[in-house]
Amino acid sequence: MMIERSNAFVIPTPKRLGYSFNWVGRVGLAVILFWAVVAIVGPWIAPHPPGEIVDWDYFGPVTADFWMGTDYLGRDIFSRILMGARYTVGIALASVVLACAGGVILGMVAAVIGGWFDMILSRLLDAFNGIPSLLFGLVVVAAVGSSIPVLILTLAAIYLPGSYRFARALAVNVNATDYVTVARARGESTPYLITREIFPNILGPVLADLGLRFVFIVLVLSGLSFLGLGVQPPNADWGALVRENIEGLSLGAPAVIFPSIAIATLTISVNMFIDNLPSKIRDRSE
Amino acid sequence: MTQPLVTVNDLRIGAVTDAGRKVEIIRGVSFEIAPGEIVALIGESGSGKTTIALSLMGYTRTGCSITGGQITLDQTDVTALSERKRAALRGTEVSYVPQSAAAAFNPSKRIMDQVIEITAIHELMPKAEAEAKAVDLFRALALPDPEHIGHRYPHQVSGGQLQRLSAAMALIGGPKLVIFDEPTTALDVTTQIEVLRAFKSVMQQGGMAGVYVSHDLAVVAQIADRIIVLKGGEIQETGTTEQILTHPAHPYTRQLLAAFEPVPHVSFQPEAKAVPKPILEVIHLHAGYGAIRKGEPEIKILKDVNFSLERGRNLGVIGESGSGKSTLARAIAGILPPYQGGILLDGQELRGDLKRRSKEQLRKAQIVFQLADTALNPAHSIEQILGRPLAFYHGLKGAAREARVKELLDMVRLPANLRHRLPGELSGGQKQRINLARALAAEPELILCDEITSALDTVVAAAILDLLKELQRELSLSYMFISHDLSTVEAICDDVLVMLKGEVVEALPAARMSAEAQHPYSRLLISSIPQLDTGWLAQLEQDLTLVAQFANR
Amino acid sequence: MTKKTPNNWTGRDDALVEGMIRRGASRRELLKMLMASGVGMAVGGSLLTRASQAVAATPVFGGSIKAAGWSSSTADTLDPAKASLSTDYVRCCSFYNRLTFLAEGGVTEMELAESISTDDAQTWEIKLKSGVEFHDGSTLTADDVVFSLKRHLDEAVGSKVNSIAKQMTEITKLDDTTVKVVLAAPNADLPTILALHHFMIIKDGTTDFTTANGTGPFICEAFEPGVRSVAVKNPNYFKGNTVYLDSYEYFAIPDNNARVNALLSGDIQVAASVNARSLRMLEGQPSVATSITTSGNYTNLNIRKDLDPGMKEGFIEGMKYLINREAIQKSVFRGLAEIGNDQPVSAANKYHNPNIAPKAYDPEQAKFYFEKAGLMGTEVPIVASDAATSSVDMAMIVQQAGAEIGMNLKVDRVPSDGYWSNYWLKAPVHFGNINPRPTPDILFSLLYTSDAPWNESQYKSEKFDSMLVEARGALDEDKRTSIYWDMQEMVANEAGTIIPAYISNVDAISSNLKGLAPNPLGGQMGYAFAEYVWLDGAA
Amino acid sequence: MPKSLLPWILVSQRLGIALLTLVIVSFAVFFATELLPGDVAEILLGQAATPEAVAGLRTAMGLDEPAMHRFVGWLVGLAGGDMGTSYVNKMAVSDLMGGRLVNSLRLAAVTTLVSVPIALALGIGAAMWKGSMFDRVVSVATISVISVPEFMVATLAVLIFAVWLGWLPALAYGANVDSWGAMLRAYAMPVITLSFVVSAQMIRMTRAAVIETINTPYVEMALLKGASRRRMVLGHALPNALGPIANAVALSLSYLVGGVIIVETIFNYPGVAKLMVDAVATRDLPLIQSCAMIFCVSYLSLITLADLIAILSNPRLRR
Repeated sequence: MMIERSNAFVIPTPKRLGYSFNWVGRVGLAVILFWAVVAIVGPWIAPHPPGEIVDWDYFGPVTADFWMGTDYLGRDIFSRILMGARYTVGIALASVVLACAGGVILGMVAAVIGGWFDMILSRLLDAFNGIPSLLFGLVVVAAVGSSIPVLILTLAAIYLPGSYRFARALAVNVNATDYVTVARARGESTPYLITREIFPNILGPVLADLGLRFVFIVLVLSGLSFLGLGVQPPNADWGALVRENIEGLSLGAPAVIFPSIAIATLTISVNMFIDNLPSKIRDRSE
Repeated sequence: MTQPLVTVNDLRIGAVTDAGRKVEIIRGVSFEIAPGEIVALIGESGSGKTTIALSLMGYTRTGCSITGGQITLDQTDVTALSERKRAALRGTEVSYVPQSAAAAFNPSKRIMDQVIEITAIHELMPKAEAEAKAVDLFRALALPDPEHIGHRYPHQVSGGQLQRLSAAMALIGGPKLVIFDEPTTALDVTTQIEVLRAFKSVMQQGGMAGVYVSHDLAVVAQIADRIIVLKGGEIQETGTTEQILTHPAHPYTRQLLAAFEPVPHVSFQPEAKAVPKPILEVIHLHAGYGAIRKGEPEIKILKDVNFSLERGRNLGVIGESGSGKSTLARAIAGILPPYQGGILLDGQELRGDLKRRSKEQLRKAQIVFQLADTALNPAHSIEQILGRPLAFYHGLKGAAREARVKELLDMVRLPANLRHRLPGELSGGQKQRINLARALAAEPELILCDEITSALDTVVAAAILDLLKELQRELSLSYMFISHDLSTVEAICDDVLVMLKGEVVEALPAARMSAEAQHPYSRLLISSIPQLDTGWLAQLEQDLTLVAQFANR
Repeated sequence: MTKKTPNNWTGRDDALVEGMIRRGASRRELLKMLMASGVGMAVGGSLLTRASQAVAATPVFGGSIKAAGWSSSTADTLDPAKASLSTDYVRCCSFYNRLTFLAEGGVTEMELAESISTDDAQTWEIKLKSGVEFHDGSTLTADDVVFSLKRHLDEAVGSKVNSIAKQMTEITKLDDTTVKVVLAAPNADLPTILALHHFMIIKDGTTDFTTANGTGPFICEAFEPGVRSVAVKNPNYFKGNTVYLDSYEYFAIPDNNARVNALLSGDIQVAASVNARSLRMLEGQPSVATSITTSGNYTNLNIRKDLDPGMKEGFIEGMKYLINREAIQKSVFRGLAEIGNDQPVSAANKYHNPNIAPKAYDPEQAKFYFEKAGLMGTEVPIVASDAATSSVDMAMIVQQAGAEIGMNLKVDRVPSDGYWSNYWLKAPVHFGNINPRPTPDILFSLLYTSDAPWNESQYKSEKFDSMLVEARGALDEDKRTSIYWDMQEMVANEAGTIIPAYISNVDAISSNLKGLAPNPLGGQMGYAFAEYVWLDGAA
Repeated sequence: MPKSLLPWILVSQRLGIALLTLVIVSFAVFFATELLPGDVAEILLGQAATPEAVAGLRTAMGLDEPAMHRFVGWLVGLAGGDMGTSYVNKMAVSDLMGGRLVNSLRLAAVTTLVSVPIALALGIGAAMWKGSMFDRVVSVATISVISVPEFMVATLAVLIFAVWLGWLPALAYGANVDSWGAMLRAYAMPVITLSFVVSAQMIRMTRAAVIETINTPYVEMALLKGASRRRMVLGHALPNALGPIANAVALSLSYLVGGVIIVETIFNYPGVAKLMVDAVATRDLPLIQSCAMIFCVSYLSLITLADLIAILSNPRLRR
């Protein structure tokens, strides 16, 4: 019985569909996984608490004690980066998943239902897109202050319309295919059409899109901390680490260089991974 | 024999699949083409005929590369040339007429600019001279308004005209060899004739050699001097056209020819003859697309269609593209609600809108689409695809469902272990069988077949038709069979409707179709079907005004 | 913790400079001191060397400069009553004059007033200078002064000093050059109060503040709120030809780093109030000097005594022991601050009581008090914001100290936008930031009396209230001093406002800009630098 | 309907939708701002905000009226071309905004002039020589650029070009941009920074769009006519990729009006983004509204323009 079940729901794995990843993509994936692990175990391997002032000196150099130097308050940057991984990766991931989930669901519903619902939703989200994202962040900060859930929701809200547009365009194409027509002619309900017929077929490009948005969110996150919407101290995401230590840039302080490198490795590797996704996945996005 | 224009010697072409696997798609092909000779490359899809044709231009598509052998074109070894030198050959020595001119014309540029582009690329002649030459070619290709047609954009001329314009484009540089890549496959039969005629006459006048790629023996018979039969990247048989048609040596060639043999349809007689109600009855049906104003849609397609289909009988609907035949199937299936008229299934009135039909009504009439590729969800396994209607209509679960899926696969003559595959892992014919099996899973009484054999190779299509007949005998089905191909319809249907511009112009029993059709359009359609006879095109006499009136151009 | 690098403000150098600054030493004195003791050449010695030159050179007339403050918005105003940001003060100081002003060393001097006299500290007579002209050519009269003072009482004006001005119950013109002011109660500080920037004298009847019509050293040539202002020298200035600059442009660069970079690249000549962390960047740059002002500006941790946890006996006490003043002074302010003793009158003020010892950092003692308050193990949120200078950093230091003794303090960083209306004074434990005020009376009546509008910790003491009234009316300087010293002690011991440090203000200037001297009213020479500085080398 | 009218009907449809969008946005912005804690009176009084003082100022400013009333009043005024008066400094919003809008547009225009040609050239080049060294260098560079926070780019640029090299001024906005040279120098750094930010996306999208059209049969046809790579791409692929490219460019450029807050802050450039940040901080409703309208209008007009280009570059829709 169990075997039959598993047979009934064959997962279209990359291998079965004839994909493979090249080495650039694999390197990207490895770096992503590395940071994901750091995000999880960071607090246990950090040598110092993120808020502890370990040195009266500021913008200290790389030493045996402080592997990445110290920050503007004399705190250990290495520990702060390890702790920051959790916030940067976690928040960006949570918001991108939320944005894409929302966007994809709305996009698919709009594509299937069409008509007025589609029209009004598309217009509304378009209008929302017209408001610059950082300004939106600013208003949110002013209205409800800053906490991690607020941060995640704000970022998700900023990226939802784009994701919606993308998913809707894909879903409209899939919705017009014969297999969806067949299912509809069979009398299937809208939820079935969305979840079983359309969703599996836009999943590939949606995942690729999710990766790209993830990169943007990592950067917007640092932009938001510029406006005061960020993780509560003493913790900080990487963007905030760069931001609060930016005065060290002219001194060549490691405190500003290492967080920048952390951001760059993450975003570049995600890009490398996405760009080198097998073309079969990406091409369906067109 | 004079020096051959083209010599292909042991040509091998390799390709890299998406999974990174290397395969050889052309395996040691050798042939020659004499100057002025037209050679046809015949084969089913995947036989490598287009790949060979393109390689004559020194070109292989992305992922493919010439791995061995030589191609000599007019004493030049094309395979040894640099890309720049190859480019210099293209358009001047050898040129190309694409399968779909509609796709091969750049939509954003005027036709004339594209036709004379070869002369600009190779700096053959001044622009004015090139345009004059183009107009001459347009005239030679029997294009209407040859002086001005070049000023239009591609979307402003018909498919048949575009195909002839693409020939002009190929001929403008005065090539020694012209490659025709299935140039009439995408056209309606009535249009195909004009295009074939035009091609034939310019080729004869110019004395150019040609390579004609096609899967259709009847078309090739009209234009080629010699035929090369390909399968799986290898030559099966080579011979003059006459020889191939009359004395095929290779079994595969015979198989190809056999698919052209008319198979007289034996009407299926349901056992209980007493059923009075027709399975399907369509009364004054009107349907269309677009915004609905005053109860009528903006674009009206179907106009007052009436017919009835008796249980156990098959109805063929033929017509050319735009005739509304597919719309008719969609209206009956409820995908496109009609705005006027009625549909009775088994005597019960069907509501226009899908959502207002009962599950039972939906179950009784199933639709099967032309392209199995797009009709099967690529993310679902065959078991899921077939299992869903079983669960949906019949509530089957678990082992019972699996058993039934196996039965269905058996019914369409497929092995049971196929159920664990994804559609992408199947061949075209297998996919179409699955497509059919899914309809059968509902245990329907009527199957609406929308061009289900059109996209298939002749041999495979013939097998599908046989399967349909068998299934009908086993399951007491009725088919409504939509096709542009009269011979297919004749092979399976009892009655035929001829459709033109959304209206039924003639309804006849299929057996008497060829002989008794009255409507001029029906006659035109019948006469336009190419015959396996080299002299058919030359002898064909058609009323040109009639063609102009009905042909889709 | 005792790591030393040559370029670091640590150890003895640190203490020495701090001590000097605490006593309000000028930079020249500082330098002399440092040279004499043979230390600190590396300790920003170059800064001080260059700064010292400012005083030595001979003034030069002519030239224009660009100066950048740190905050600016569309709320920028030329209305002195509404002035709220340093940018506004700088502009007001250029375009207007006050009746009195506070000179170096905290001494009140006459500006537009010829004299201010009283017998009982309640009824005052202000005699105006004659021949003072507004930019529009009209002459200053008593009517202008009466109008300028009275508008602070009108609520529709939205004056920032409404609560201070309220004590002026009667403002009348006696003759063209004399104004009588009667106070609700005696207040010997009136001349100093009138030196506040908000009490600038404007033309009678002025309602349009798109440009400024004052008597000041500069005439307003252009003013775009949130963008910039351009001021040109007033040729008819009543003090005579004392202004060196032909013109100056003023705007704000809110980003500290950008402000410093603009100065380094020579695009501006004054970068007001730079972060202490930037000093390392400025060291060794021959084109740049700094001016350090020790004023009474401070960021304080406020614990409301009327709310949990402040109402629990021992919590405030514990927090006073938990706050590591040295860490704050060294790490947050990089030594450019002096350790505070929990009361608002800083060492820059002549009434400062030096006998109150700041509480030492003593986590064990703190733990004892927290246990007494029964708060160990509960989470106490501390509200901080970038709006209150360095409060987030200070909060983190307290939080870390708490974590080490098992006290769970949670830093709640809130947006700077809206901080003053939404969190300050309201949250149970929060940070505030108080700008320097010239007199203890203003500080105490704004911040600590029972009816004070900004009673940050809800400190209520009748004794304190009556002492303030007594000091106000006391014309005897010694008596006032002794009352104020007692009051400072009361605040330090009883109120819930923890003042860990008085922050020094660092203005970075181009080294060819001379004449900038510290002023107790704040940085940029009490915002009036434009009137006094000159550009060395300007022809 | 006559076919020649088709594009105009499409355009007027777009415009109508754009107008509706504007009204929706203004409504949303107005009430979102209303929901913010604190009002302009409290903010203006700042540390001096005693309840009586706030109440007095509120009455004096007419903030007692119901929100809906004020919104409709503002909307009616806007229809008549009057953007209202700032609560904070009593200046007409149009005066307050005029100069800064010009600044913003000028910066946007210069950046557009610099970045769009470069981005298109790089994108098209990368597509033309897909898989070559050039393509790889361009894609690595664009990835790196999108991976670095904007304020980092800006700060580095200032440090290098203004502080260390002294070639360019650190501030973009000075009174003396009288000569072309001075203007060029003043704009160089913000333009470089912004170009970095907006180009990356344009390059990627252009490359993708061109590559997609390169894979069409008509480009293959051009190849089979003997056309060079250059001719295939520029003559055949590009004209058909114009629609998607215009769309990508529009999306990137829409960032240049409202999204440049970081650049405006670091280079002290008085544009509308900073104006809106100020307006939000002071709860200056008429100003917030007007800024939001400006952003929305610029976004919508860019998108509409892109649509128009797509329509005009497609003969099927043009005629």
